[in-house]
Amino acid sequence: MSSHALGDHGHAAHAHDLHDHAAHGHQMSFIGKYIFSRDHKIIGLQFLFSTLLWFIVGGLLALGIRWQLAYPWSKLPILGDMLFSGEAGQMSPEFYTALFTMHATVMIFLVIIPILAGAFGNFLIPLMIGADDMAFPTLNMLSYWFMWPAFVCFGMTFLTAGHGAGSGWTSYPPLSVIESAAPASGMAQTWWLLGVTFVGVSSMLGSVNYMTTIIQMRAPGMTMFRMPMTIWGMFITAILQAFALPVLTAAGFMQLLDRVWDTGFFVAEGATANNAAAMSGGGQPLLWQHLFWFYSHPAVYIMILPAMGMVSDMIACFARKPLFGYKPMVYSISGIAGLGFIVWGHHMFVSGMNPVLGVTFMLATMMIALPSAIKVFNWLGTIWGGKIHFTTPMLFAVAFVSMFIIGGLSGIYMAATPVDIFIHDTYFIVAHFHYVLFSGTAMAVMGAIYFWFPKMFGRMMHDGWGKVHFLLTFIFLNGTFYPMHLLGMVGFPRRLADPYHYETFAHLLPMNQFMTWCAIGMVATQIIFAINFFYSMFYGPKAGRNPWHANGLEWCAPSPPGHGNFDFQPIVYRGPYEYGSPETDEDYYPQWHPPKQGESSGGEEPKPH
Amino acid sequence: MGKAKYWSIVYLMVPIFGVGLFVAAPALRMWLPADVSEHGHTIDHLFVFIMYLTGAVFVATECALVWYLWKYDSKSNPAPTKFTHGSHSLEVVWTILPAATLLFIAIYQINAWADQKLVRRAPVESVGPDGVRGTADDVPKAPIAEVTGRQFEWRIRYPGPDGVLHTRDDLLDVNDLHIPVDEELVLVIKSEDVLHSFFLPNFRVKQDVVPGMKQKVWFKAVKGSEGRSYDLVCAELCGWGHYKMKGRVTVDTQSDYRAWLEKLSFEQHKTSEPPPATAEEQ
Amino acid sequence: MSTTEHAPHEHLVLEYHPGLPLSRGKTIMWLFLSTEIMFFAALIGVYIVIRFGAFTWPRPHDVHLSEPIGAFNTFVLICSSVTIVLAFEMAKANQSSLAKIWLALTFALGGVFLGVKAYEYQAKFAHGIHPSASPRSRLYERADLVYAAAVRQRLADVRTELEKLPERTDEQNEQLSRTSTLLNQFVRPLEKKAVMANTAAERQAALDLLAYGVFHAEPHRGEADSSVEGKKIDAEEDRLKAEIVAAKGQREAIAAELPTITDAEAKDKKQAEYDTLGRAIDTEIPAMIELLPTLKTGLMSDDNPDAHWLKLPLMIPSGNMWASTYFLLTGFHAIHVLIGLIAFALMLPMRFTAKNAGILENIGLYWHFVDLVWIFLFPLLYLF
Amino acid sequence: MKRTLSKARPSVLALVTLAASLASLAGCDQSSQAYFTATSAPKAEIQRSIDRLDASLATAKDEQKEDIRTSIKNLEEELGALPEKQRIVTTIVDAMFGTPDKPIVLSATGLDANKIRLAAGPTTANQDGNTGGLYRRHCVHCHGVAGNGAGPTAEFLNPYPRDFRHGWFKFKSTGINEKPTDDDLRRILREGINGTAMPSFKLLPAAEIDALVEYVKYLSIRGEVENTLYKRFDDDGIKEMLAGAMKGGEAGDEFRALIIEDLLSDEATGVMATWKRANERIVEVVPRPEVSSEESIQKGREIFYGKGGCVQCHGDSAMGDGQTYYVNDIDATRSNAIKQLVNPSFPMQALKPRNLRYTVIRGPSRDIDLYRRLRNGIDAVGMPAPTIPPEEVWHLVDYVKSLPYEFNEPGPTQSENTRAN
Repeated sequence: MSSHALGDHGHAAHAHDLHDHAAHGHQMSFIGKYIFSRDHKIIGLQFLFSTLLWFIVGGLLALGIRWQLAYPWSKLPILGDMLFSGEAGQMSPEFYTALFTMHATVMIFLVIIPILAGAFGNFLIPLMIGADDMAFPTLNMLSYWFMWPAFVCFGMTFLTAGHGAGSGWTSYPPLSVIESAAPASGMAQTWWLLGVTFVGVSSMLGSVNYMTTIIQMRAPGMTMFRMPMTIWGMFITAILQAFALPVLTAAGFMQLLDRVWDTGFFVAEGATANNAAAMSGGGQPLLWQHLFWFYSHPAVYIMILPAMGMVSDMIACFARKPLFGYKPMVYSISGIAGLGFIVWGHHMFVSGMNPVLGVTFMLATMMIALPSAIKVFNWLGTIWGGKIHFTTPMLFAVAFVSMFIIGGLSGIYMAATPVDIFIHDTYFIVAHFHYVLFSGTAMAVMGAIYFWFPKMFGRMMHDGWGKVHFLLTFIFLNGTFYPMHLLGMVGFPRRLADPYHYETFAHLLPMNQFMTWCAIGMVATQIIFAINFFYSMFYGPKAGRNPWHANGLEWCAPSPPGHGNFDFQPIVYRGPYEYGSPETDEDYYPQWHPPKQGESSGGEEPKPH
Repeated sequence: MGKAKYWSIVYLMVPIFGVGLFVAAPALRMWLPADVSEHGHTIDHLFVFIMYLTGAVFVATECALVWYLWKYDSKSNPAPTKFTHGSHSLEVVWTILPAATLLFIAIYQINAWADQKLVRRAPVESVGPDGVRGTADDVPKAPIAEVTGRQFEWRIRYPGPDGVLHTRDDLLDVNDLHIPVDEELVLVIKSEDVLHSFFLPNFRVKQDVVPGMKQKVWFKAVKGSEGRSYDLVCAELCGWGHYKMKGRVTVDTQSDYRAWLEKLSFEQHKTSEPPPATAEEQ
Repeated sequence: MSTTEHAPHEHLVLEYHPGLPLSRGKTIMWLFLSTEIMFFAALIGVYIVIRFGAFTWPRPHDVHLSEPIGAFNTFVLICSSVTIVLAFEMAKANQSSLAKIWLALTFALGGVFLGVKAYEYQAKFAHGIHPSASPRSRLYERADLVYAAAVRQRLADVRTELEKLPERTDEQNEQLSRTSTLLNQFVRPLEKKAVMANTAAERQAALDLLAYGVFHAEPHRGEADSSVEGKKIDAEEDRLKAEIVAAKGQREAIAAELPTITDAEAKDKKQAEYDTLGRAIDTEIPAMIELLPTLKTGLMSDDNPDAHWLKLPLMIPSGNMWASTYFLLTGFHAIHVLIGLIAFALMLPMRFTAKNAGILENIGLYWHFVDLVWIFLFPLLYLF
Repeated sequence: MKRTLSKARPSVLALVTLAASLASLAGCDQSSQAYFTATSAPKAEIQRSIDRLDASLATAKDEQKEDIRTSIKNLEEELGALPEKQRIVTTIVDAMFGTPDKPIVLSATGLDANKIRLAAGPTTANQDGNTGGLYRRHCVHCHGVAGNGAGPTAEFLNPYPRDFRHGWFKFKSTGINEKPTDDDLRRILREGINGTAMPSFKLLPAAEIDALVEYVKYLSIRGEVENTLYKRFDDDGIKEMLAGAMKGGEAGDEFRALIIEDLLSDEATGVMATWKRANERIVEVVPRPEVSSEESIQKGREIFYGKGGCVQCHGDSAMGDGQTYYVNDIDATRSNAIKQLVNPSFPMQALKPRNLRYTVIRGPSRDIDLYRRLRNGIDAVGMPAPTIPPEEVWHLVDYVKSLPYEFNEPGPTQSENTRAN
């Protein structure tokens, strides 16, 4: 599989130079190059395109939810006549349950987790640590290809009776186990579980590979404490995935067995719904919740730690200043990971779990807010006294910080057990996790796409349109999600197809209509992004190796990097954030530049090669 | 690019509208719903306390962010003013301060939590021989009703004259729970099929109902709430008809409450009915 | 652009910073095994939670679990761990053929393990202990009316099936009469007794007797329990014998009365009564008495021939959850063993040298892990 | 009836038929919105039904096979004649009753147009939570737009939701084969039906419940008329009447009035007549015999296991295991092929007698409700009335009510619930 790694020359005039780089040296068929590629960059891009595609699906599902909340039981635009001819085009209630279930499922399992770990993890890890590829390229390829059965399974949930799995993304039994409990608890739920299992296998294959790569394949001189925060984020994420995910996989198998063979792990004795035959044997419904959250709480860190890492890199780069408190940042990421394993119970304060356990979980949960606080202060410290360039990625990165403050602070309300009694399962929670996941992670992801786009495709994205995209997204997302806090304060519950039955919530309809129009605006705004993305891919200005004058090792490789990534042996001389260092005249000091006049920036001497 | 720093204003909008919306919220009727329970004010107090605390942190950090962005943009600050990798003492300060605050919040509220959820703090009929409340020999207060969640309604069972649930004289009703005012009361909640959640927004009560488990909730409706009805909401996804699980809690005076039970009992046991009114008579 | 231009050259073989003193293969194997640990930790955790959450748990004996067989399997697996190490040692010493022999032996031991496991599963299935079956398994949690009705229905089904046969062998005729006896003399009377009982204790006694007669599960309710039920059966025998005596007396009375009756209709009635009593004395009650010793050993016990074809519902408290967890844990373990065997089979044609011994070491690590899981499972399932 | 029809001269009839077919073409277009017609896509449904029966042939017992073959044959005939029938019947029904969204309330039905207006049509919510289109908001996803019990959710429910078009209602105070009173329907709406997916709508304002009751009656009458027209389509002389009814203007009105008069107001079976007389057919409740409840229960038990014959279906243990029809309750009562138009594509459901030991009694559970049910039997599912004197029914009521408590054995509760004590 050896081929030439090429610089910026030779094929520069060709519009498809990415293709040529990969093809050079070996004549590979299209399938070999792009479908069964073992090159981490291609796999990363495969993940990127797949997840962005699913992002559209997830967004449209969200619009379906918003439509019902704004105009309950009115005819669903466009799709109504097609899907619900039996009831005059209005959405059926089980379709609504399927909508929010699949919105969450798609966004979490098919967008956020794979776009962070799969797309950026794959693309960036070897480049940023100076490796020619992942430790096990074939395994890496498999980790992508295990996503496809998952895509198919999740797709199948829509096609089976009931229009999709409808037990919520948490799939709480008995609703998810007793087949006749709801239309959506039939085959759709089985497909859903299979989908989650495949995602689990994919993530497991990816994460052990990432860990091995990061542990064993760093460039000479790249000590653990010279790794960029992105890599730290990916590394800790991989650890979380490797240790938490098997638990969900096991639980998923058990739920599958409950459904297929009535093993009854998660169903209480005699449980029945809709006049089905009663279950024999006495399992425990809460057991699923424990197992599920044992994975899914760490999963929320899986969904944010890499984003935090990427934001740190972007902020340091565009503030032209070293990251404030690099080591505390590393420790806080690790702290989040460690504490992340012992706080799952805060999702279950009112679930019927022993309230004494609730107190311990509350204490642990309060403590996990701490590392997040430290990170925010450190980002502020980085910006402080910097030389800030307001580029599109920087705008998104700062938006991440600004929004993460909201998402983080609203978490404290939920950690407080008595307050959680009231706000649990209300829109306050919905506001909280959308601030963390959409306003947080998705902002970071968009920033990262603008930031690393030149490395991926060798061309720059349009900055002006990027800023328009940013501004509109930023305004609309706050319009959509911020009022959810207020709804939550009234007690407005999640997952209700028609909350306006209740006198307490009837007056919230106009606010929901406002939010819905903001959401529609937000989705529409992404069209700008899509056009910018594809236009720039082919016609954007050439980027060169290091368009942002950044320090990371990935910027010394050609853009896009050829097979084997580097055209010279990278040797790391210093940490990744030496911006504005007095040791050099420029305002940046890349990791691979040898020290001037024999000065050493610390760390051990690289071995000669 | 001298105008680049005006981008900071975008971020300035966050604290302005963020705080503004909360200030305007009561006027929009978007605040915690009226509290008619005795313990609810503790939860509300904690909520508001955390709100002010986080509000202050929110405004401070967002303003700091905007101020730094404004001040240190690349045009107004062509040479970076600082070259620093961090400050150990600052890290210590901003580790310890939030840690202390968070711990304070955690410990501050333990009692409120225990009062509402710990079964040994549930109302008792009488304290046991050892004279200490919250020990095993207490006589727990008998539940005034059992509420069963089922797809998709709340079935309510009053114990009837003998005061014991699940006997032949039980009185059955659906969705319409009546409770006496100004009395510590215990409800048994359970589920017939899948998970539900017993949520009374106005009483600040929420408890998931799990099949196979019998749980207790307890609260007291304050004076002044009698004669009014409050929503009983299902707050845990229970299937396609989740939104249909609307119940109602009506707070009655003691005499009204007894009259209500009488009426229920009469309805249950009556053996004749007046002939139905014809359409014209209605 | 700050990077200097480099001349194109062949794909670089990059050098790396020293990481852990392990090969990449071994690193990833250790990491993979740590995810496997979490996987089995979840499964075992579920077992522990469910077992200690249950109000009772069947003893190994109740569910036909044999400790010696389990112990033998444990021994087999430990031996296989030794052989795989020996295979690795031989490979390191460049003795490929010896390595292959040890590898083949490991494969064989793994096969033996799975064979024994299959035998054990078969024994469970034969006794009606499945993970479950829709809509209900054959295992019932309590001796209640639901259980009694299930036994009655099963017997009725068997009888209907036998009756529907166009022609029956002698054996089938025997089965038919036996089924009818059980249904009419044993199950229905007890069920009826339970339904008509005036007190809860009376009802429970009838149902307990029914469940005991079918199968002696011994829930941890107290040691004396089974003998209590046994005594009830003895008492039942005494009662039946007394009934015969009483019936005989009654019949004699009728016989004495018969000649004196002149009215034809009344005479027919008396005659019918006389015949009924005769049938009861000659066949029905003796059939029940004959049934009693069988019930004492339990219809569904191993030494009862009915066990194999009647397939009655069994009352094993927590038996369903026992079966669910047992098959879950051993099943996933067996799948892991199977994967190991496939890996061995793929490696058998290889030539082992010190160079590629690493792959043998890695698969050995995996095999040790599988072994270790069993070391946890054996005491959990068979001994405690 | 024949007398009435013979008045019409053949030549006039021919003209009328021609005009009606032309008019109906336009009518067809109007009703092309499939969800308005009670017989939505009947062709496909009949075809699916045939397919299903075909498939069941393979596994059916010998004695059932003949029945199944007959059913298939009938259905195939039905399928052939369907399009023409459907066109005519739909046009007439729409002209008489409007569509469920835009109902026309005939004075002959005695329904209240104002109430129906509140319930019909698309949901319109305003800020105070007051709505129009109540039926769409609360009912349609199970009972379907036309009240055919085939909304999108219906297929998943056990038992299937009621198809109003047959005019069968299980829980009512009137006798067997009678229509329910308004109060009966109101009670079902308010209390829900325990043991089914029908929830309680108790908290809706009384006016909204009344509106829904009225609308259910409207859908039921409309559907029954439609069914009647289908059923008697080929009867002698009726064709001419139908053709007349398809005319526009006053002539058509006259014919439609004829239909109402002749077909639907028949004292014994006419749709309008049965609804109107419901209040007069309420079953009398005799006074409760004055015995202690224990004694009454004991007597009830004797009846249950003895002359009441209850045990035959409800089983030795009263757990409803006596017998089971593996057909759904709609199939069980279908008497001719046209009834196959009811959800034929739904899978079979077991029609089981109730497990009386279970704490839930299906349907309203006041003493008086149980009395009436035990006195009359239950429509549409074939529960017969026991042949016992009226006052003894009270013993049976007492016994049935005591059954769940007789074996009051709550299952074990979960160990984690330390709160339960």
